[in-house]
Amino acid sequence: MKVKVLLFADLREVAGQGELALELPEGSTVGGMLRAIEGIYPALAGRLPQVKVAVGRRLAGPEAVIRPGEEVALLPPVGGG
Amino acid sequence: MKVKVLLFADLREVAGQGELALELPEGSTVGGMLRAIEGIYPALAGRLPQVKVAVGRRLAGPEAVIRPGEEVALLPPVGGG
Amino acid sequence: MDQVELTRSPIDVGRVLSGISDPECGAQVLFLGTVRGVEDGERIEYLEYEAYEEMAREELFRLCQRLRARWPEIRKVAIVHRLGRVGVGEAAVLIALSAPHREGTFPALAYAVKELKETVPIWKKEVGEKGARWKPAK
Amino acid sequence: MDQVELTRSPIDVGRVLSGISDPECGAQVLFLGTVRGVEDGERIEYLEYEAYEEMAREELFRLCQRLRARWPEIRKVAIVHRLGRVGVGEAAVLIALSAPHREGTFPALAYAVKELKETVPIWKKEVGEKGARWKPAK
Repeated sequence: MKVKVLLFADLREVAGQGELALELPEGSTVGGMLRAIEGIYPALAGRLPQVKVAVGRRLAGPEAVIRPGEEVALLPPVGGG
Repeated sequence: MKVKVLLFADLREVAGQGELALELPEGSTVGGMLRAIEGIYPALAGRLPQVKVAVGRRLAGPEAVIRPGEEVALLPPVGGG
Repeated sequence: MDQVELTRSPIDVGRVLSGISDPECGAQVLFLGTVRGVEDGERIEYLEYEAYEEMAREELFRLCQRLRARWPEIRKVAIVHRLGRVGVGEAAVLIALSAPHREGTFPALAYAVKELKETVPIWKKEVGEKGARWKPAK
Repeated sequence: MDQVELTRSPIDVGRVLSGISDPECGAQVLFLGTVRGVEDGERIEYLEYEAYEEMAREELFRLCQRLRARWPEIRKVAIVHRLGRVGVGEAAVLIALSAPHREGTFPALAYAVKELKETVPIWKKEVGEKGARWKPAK
């Protein structure tokens, strides 16, 4: 399945783009997606341990399954205010 | 000595005036002044136990001595804000 | 820098906030006390504030000193209190302070409001549909 | 009633305060976070805020719900956050709330600011004389 992954802040700058277009097996988890990104985008790898993942605009743990069409985002440590 | 005593809020309304002009012996204390007021202005007497006294714009206890010319005020329970 | 004001005019919040701004301060907190339209089920018409003005100003400056003694990081403090008649919905008191960082500003603000109500010679007469009464701090 | 806003325009404090006023509320508290001109000795030029806007709005509304669950006496909440470039001295965030009485409003405000900084997907790039860096919440 195709998964669109939104990038923000330093991740966006490091990747040089605001989103990644991934092709993942159906039933992939958040953890599986992160391992895939690590392989495909080595520039992002070092930052992934600090990143939280939102699926459908909600934080999701590594075991969470990504359903087709869901909006996925990588969130570096936030700092509003 | 002559002592001018400022009144506020309900004390002012009950007394029908914003200040009392007292004649007190030199060396009078705050406590002595309150007893004098109790005698001269019976309408105020019931309220005096809740009143604080300021001498020279500072709170003063019953033993404090009032010096000639000092500004004295009776402060009912405050309620700003 | 402490700004203390007793006024018979409406409180201009924007002006007070500008007054406490400081290039080294990232945190401003503000308390605005307004007149409620109903108290214990009674419709209120207005409040009437009276002060022992000279002493009230001095007590407000002393309150600022106590604030700074407990929270030395505070840079600017402004306290404005209305006198005379204040209508429902209008602001009767404003306390604002600024500091480089926010830690400490919230308890400092809570302390300032409590101390103002309990120690400053200002009195409030509540005028409602059932009559008028002087209301001490709870 | 919760008002949540992400905006590229300067924050109008007066308008927000009007929005949280309520005839039953005697207490309004407000936090204004402004951009400091110096950080760790470095002169700052501006901050640049970026958000995952749709999620940030949803998180801000969830933050309002948590506030109301802990402090049910809160009547109105307003949270406004700037996006894009914000200059030194300008307000980057405003949080304001109203309640009938002041008790609870100070810790509620402190909680809201902390939660906003830690849970809402907004990022801040600090641009100073030594360069630019993304700054997570401390």
